[in-house]
Amino acid sequence: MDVLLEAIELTKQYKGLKAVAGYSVKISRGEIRGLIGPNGAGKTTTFNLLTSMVKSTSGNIYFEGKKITGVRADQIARLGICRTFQNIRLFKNLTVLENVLIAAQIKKKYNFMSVLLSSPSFLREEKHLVDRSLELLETMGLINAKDIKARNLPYGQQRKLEIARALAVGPKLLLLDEPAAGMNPSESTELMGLIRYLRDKFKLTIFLIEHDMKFVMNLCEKIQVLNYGTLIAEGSAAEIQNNPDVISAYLGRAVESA
Amino acid sequence: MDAGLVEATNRQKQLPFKAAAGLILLFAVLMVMNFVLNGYYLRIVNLVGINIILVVSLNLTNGFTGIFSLGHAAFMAIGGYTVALLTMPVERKAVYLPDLPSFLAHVYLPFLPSLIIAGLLAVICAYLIGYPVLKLRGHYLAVATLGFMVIINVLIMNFRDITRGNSGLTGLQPYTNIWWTYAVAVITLYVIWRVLNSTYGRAMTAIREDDLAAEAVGVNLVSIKLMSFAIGAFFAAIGGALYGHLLTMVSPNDFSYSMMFGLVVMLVVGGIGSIPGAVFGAVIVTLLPELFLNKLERGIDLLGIHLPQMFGVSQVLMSVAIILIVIFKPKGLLGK
Amino acid sequence: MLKADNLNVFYDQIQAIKDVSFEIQEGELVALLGANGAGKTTIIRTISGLQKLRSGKITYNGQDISTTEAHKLVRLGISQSPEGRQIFGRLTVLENLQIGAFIKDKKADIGAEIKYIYDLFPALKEREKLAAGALSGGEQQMLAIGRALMSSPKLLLLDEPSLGLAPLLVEKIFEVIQTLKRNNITILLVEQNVYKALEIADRAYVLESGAIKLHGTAGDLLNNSEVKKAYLGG
Amino acid sequence: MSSDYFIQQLTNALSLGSIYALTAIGYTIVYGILRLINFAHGDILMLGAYFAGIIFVQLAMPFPAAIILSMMLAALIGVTIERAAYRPLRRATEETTLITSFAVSILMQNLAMMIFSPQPKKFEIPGFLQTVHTMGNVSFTNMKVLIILLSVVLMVALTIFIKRTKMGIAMRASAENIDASTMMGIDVNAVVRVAFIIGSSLAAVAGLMLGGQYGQVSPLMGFVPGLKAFVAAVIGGIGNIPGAALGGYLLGIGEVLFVGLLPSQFSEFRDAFVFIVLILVLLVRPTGILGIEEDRRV
Amino acid sequence: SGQSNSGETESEGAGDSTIKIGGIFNITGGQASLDQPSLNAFQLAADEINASGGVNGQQIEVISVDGKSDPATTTSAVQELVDVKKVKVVAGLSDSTYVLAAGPIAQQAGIPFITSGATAPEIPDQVGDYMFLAPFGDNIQAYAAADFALNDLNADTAWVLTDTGSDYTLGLAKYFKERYLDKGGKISLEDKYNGASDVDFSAQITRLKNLPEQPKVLFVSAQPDKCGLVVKQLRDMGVDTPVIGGDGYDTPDLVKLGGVPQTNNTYFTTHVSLGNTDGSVTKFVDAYKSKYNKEPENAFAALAYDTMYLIADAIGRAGSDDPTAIRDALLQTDGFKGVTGTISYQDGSRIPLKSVTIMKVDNGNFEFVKEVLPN
Ligand SMILES: Nc1ncnc2c1ncn2[C@@H]1O[C@H](COP(=O)(O)OP(=O)(O)OP(=O)(O)O)[C@@H](O)[C@H]1O
Ligand SMILES: Nc1ncnc2c1ncn2[C@@H]1O[C@H](COP(=O)(O)OP(=O)(O)OP(=O)(O)O)[C@@H](O)[C@H]1O
Ligand SMILES: CC(C)C[C@H](N)C(=O)O
Ligand SMILES: [Mg+2]
Ligand SMILES: [Mg+2]
Repeated sequence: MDVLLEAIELTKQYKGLKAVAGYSVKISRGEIRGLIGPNGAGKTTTFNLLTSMVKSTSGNIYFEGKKITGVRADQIARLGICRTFQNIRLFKNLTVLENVLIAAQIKKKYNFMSVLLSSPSFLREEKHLVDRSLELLETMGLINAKDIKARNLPYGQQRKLEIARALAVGPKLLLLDEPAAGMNPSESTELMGLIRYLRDKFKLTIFLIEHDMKFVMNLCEKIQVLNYGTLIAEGSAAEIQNNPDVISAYLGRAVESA
Repeated sequence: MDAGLVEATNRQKQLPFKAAAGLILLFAVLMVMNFVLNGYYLRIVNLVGINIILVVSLNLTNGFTGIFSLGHAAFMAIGGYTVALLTMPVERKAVYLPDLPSFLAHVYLPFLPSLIIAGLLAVICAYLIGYPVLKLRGHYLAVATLGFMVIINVLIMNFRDITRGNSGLTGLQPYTNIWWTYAVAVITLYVIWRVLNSTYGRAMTAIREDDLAAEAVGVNLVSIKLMSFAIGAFFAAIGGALYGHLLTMVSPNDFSYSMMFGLVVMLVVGGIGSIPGAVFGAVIVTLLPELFLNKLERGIDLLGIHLPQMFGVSQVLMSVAIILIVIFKPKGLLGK
Repeated sequence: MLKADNLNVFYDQIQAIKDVSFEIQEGELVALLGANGAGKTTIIRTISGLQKLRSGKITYNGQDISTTEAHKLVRLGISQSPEGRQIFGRLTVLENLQIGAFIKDKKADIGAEIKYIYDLFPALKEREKLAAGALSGGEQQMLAIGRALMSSPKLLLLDEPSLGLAPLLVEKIFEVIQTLKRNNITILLVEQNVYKALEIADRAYVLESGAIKLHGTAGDLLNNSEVKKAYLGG
Repeated sequence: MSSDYFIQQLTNALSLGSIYALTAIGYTIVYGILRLINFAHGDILMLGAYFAGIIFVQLAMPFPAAIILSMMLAALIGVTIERAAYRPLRRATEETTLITSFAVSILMQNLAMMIFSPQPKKFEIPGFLQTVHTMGNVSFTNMKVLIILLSVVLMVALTIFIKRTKMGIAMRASAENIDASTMMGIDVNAVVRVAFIIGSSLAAVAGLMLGGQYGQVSPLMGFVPGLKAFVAAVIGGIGNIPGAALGGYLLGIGEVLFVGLLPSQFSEFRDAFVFIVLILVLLVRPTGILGIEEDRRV
Repeated sequence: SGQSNSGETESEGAGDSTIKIGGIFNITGGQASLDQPSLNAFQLAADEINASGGVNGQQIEVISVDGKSDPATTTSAVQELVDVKKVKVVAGLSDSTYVLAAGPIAQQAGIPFITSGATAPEIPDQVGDYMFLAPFGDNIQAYAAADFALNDLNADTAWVLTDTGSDYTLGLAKYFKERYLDKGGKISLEDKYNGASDVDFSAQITRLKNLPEQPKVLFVSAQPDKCGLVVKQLRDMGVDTPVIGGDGYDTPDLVKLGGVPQTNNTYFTTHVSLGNTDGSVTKFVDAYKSKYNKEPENAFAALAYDTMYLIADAIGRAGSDDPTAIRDALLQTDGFKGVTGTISYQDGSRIPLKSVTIMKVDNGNFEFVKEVLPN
């Protein structure tokens, strides 16, 4: 098994409270993994730790076998871990295309001098960036909105744009924090299809947090359940649904898998 | 930065022609001005140009990167003093600044290299101060940079051997003329426009919009913020030097609160985050008091009514005008 | 109880609400459904006075409230749990609840209300002294609902109360809503969880691009093929 | 160094710190709610001092009446400024509100110069306040005692007001989220008005203290103390009322001791010292000593 | 107050009938308390001259501009006077720092610039040969003060407190120390403050009080807006040692702001005693009072008044309003009698050697002590 990401005993302590306590995970390349758990269980915090947006109190993270604990957040992105946010965080006053371009450009090759001189290599590279971004927007079905300011997009499209933006960085691992939140059942079914498609097209590994059980159970090959910062279960959708601890802490009753 | 940046590549092709036409027009206008205007009006034209340099560069940090800096005047001071000291003839230093450290006492450089050295020195300072301070946000950053300005001011006031303290350095060579000023202004506009239409500029606006998200897509916050701050500092220093050599003096008072706020006023009145706005703000806020309000307060006959002398009226009217503009056009006169 | 006639609302030039009319009877639970960006939140904000009307009229218990200031509406008994929760992050959980009762007399005893809310959401009691900003998304949602109840409203506006909640809590929230209804609180409910919303609502309006597309009893809409296709995933 | 010396410096420091603290509270209270740095605050202080002077000397009213009336007049000015210049800008950017308040400040300074003349004027205080007490090598006037006591009284009263009254709670809520406060039935405009009333009347007290301590008032007298008080508010954590008081005292004490304890050639670096302290505090605590960390939750 | 000669009555077409004289003053901003009275007196003198027939049969037109206490505006304003208003002479300003900024503009245009109030003796050399001072130089008054301290007050130990915020205060303290040490005095302690921002001197005063041996005199080199403040704080903290200062003290503000018992035992050097019953002084004071309904605020008013007469005198002697001719005539000035004393620019020096008046504050009144001419 080709392990893409491994976290060992991650802990995040806030003043009186351990938001994440000794969390470990191993995710293999190409997998779609789910992370569920009651509100406040520490799911978002876990994502924050994995992307260095929050410093861990202890524990280690390895990505493609390399230790990345404590690496700066922007470098994590460059290494190939990208994410979306639970509360959408787009560059609101920039256009859809600009949002994607900014993410796409981390691979740019020109330097400051060629910017000033607008050298051929600069122009070539810029064109390449734009082309690549447009292509991505096409894939995500956002091409017609490319010149609209992000703040003016409908909510569903904003979520898609956030995914597009993360993809533009060229990640190997994509972390999605409640991608289906605020979507109605038809919209979330559509999103499920899209995520599968993206996984295949971009050879992604996906790790997602979601409260929509239909969504998680259908999409994820393996699911982890977090409660009070610790894992209480890990396994396939079927295993999770029938785990009594999970039912009492989280599900309330077994979900009828669709 | 606007939606059009996508078309940047296309535009680049027609650009040389448009740019050349613009430059020729500017040259012609300056030529005519130089010919018909007397020293006073030329000074105003110069002031306008210098303020364009300063406001456009301030706009890069405050408008495009969302770094609320009040440190521009400090960089102007660094530039103004550096160039004043480098271009002062050695013989004059001997009598005027007898206690100057010897490495300064014996140098004499022409204007252009001095300007560049001043700019680079400001860049170094920008990195030194920016590295710790740019971690702050919003108003906290604003006061910290304001503090930087005060500290530079206090240093200038107290290193009298070099700066003559509060008295400033006077009788500087009147190097600044409209050619220098507008050449630098054009370069400033060009550089900032190029930067904005590159990955650097986009990263800057991304930071302004949401720094956390920017980080999440691989933008190195520290280095991009520093770059923005440093580019601003570079042009501020050169603007400060041009300013000093226009007034033929530099003194700490020149580079203090009123200068700083004056620049922010131009920025906001014109329209923060827009290059034409910055230019427009610089022009209007420079000209309004100089050509109109100052005359009004000295007493004037208006449509047969004699208005008496009322010094202070220009500041009052200017303040009221600013407040009204901001209330009715909160995004500035040219803001979107 | 609440009657809206031909509401038109604009954000600058953009029209978000187009000629919308609806009404809510006393004691009713009315659901407001619609895709993202349809204008549901805008309607909630307009009713509660946070968004200005371009034209149209809203009456509440016969009183014209079209231009009444938002803070006065709370005193008239209109309260809401807003989209995005908007809790006071620096105040403690308890203080948030206390502020919910701001309109009540200083001396009034709000202990009973607080106890009621802690019974509904025990998680809040556990975190009583914690700054609300440190709560997780779901906990904040509970707090927002609890806070809205503190003013003992007659008309409660709930904007996507189940958003981001764990399944257990979604159940809970819907139970709470039904309890509130039984306690004779009139409710306007905005929900993406269309199925559940229609299960408990008396009537519903479906909003599309700022205009009312459909309305009827909840049962009718549950069986409406258009609704099924667009909102229930087939 | 003798202990007398230290005590003398400390009394100096306490009275300066009290004035900074009172002024800083005004900055903080308004900033907390509106995220507005009200640069005109220093000028309200100046006007307060002028009002007190006029009431006490020209109108020959008793000194306590002068204090109270000048507080009321300053409050009125503060509320008027808020209504006319700041309310239309509730949602404007930081730079915009900053320069608006700066414009208001310039406006007030120039109007004051036109009305009161640019010359500094003597500020009269009752004779008993000028009495000098000497204990050993330590001397101070009754005015200094009044400054310190009155400041403490006012700050305690304010703390009780904020903690205990509904208006106090409403202020804290509005400081956090204006929209949500409205949803709770809080009249935010009224809250803002109260913030300006409190801030401006405290500034008036600070102004008359400055006038009393230094014996003069002038149209530009508010700028420097205003700025220092603002720095104090930031050091304490702007938006936080105890923080403003703490920052005010720290700054006052730091400043006086800096000048007093170090050799005299450092005296001129006083302002640099103030701002270096500020920057250092911010580097360690980016939102000031008692400031709450800005929300960077994702 | 609508002054007949003020402002731009757009009579530029009437050109040759008037002699245009530029007045540059900081009428607003931090310098206003010095310069506003100066402008008043400057205008007063022009009115008087015009009423008595003008100079060379021509009327004087004063064009005054506001430097706004801002160096950039000041230089801009002078440039405007020179280039646009085409004035023949520029005069004004009380602060050496501003004169050093504005002077070079006039110098470059070949227009004489007479500063009414700036006293830094380096000014003419630094600006050039069109630059004149109406008052004496700071060296002269500081020497007088040092001599007075040593000989008349028998004070051989001094504390020197300097405002480092201006050329004037720095220079004054420098010359005082130079002379004082030279003549055998001892400086117990030097201390400083920044006049641009400091209003609280308690730390410095406490340091003074803790000197093992108290100095016999306090030389406080302060600007007019601060001297009363320093004296008051000294007295309030229990220091009763005599204080000496420069011409910056010569303003009613000293007593108004310093307080009555507090300013006792304070001495200062100045240009003239305004309480002098000398004919020219009372004439000036009365004229000022009748025109502006208030006492002249300070000696800088008198200096500006003299400056206008000095200019008129030079134009009269030059017989033309050609700037260079005026400059040459100014250089020839010998024994011009003004309110502030006698002005002569001898030996090509452009700083007059004027006698220094020493005053003492006594229960709020300025009392003449002596007049000296140090060497
Ligand atoms: N900055 C912080 N300071 C203190 N506590 C925090 C902070 N951030 C998060 N927490 C606490 O950590 C716990 C985990 O929060 P987290 O946001 O990770 O939950 P979650 O599992 O994502 O929940 P949800 O599904 O509601 O989004 C919560 O109890 C929260 O209150
Ligand atoms: N502040 C605003 N400025 C401009 N347009 C806005 C603003 N708020 C909302 N809109 C626009 O108004 C329309 C209606 O938005 P609203 O938030 O009411 O939708 P909604 O039905 O609540 O959607 P959601 O399910 O996403 O909450 C949308 O097109 C939205 O983009
Ligand atoms: C106000 C004055 C005392 C100023 C002083 N004469 C100077 O040259 O600056
Ligand atoms: Mg979460
Ligand atoms: Mg909504």
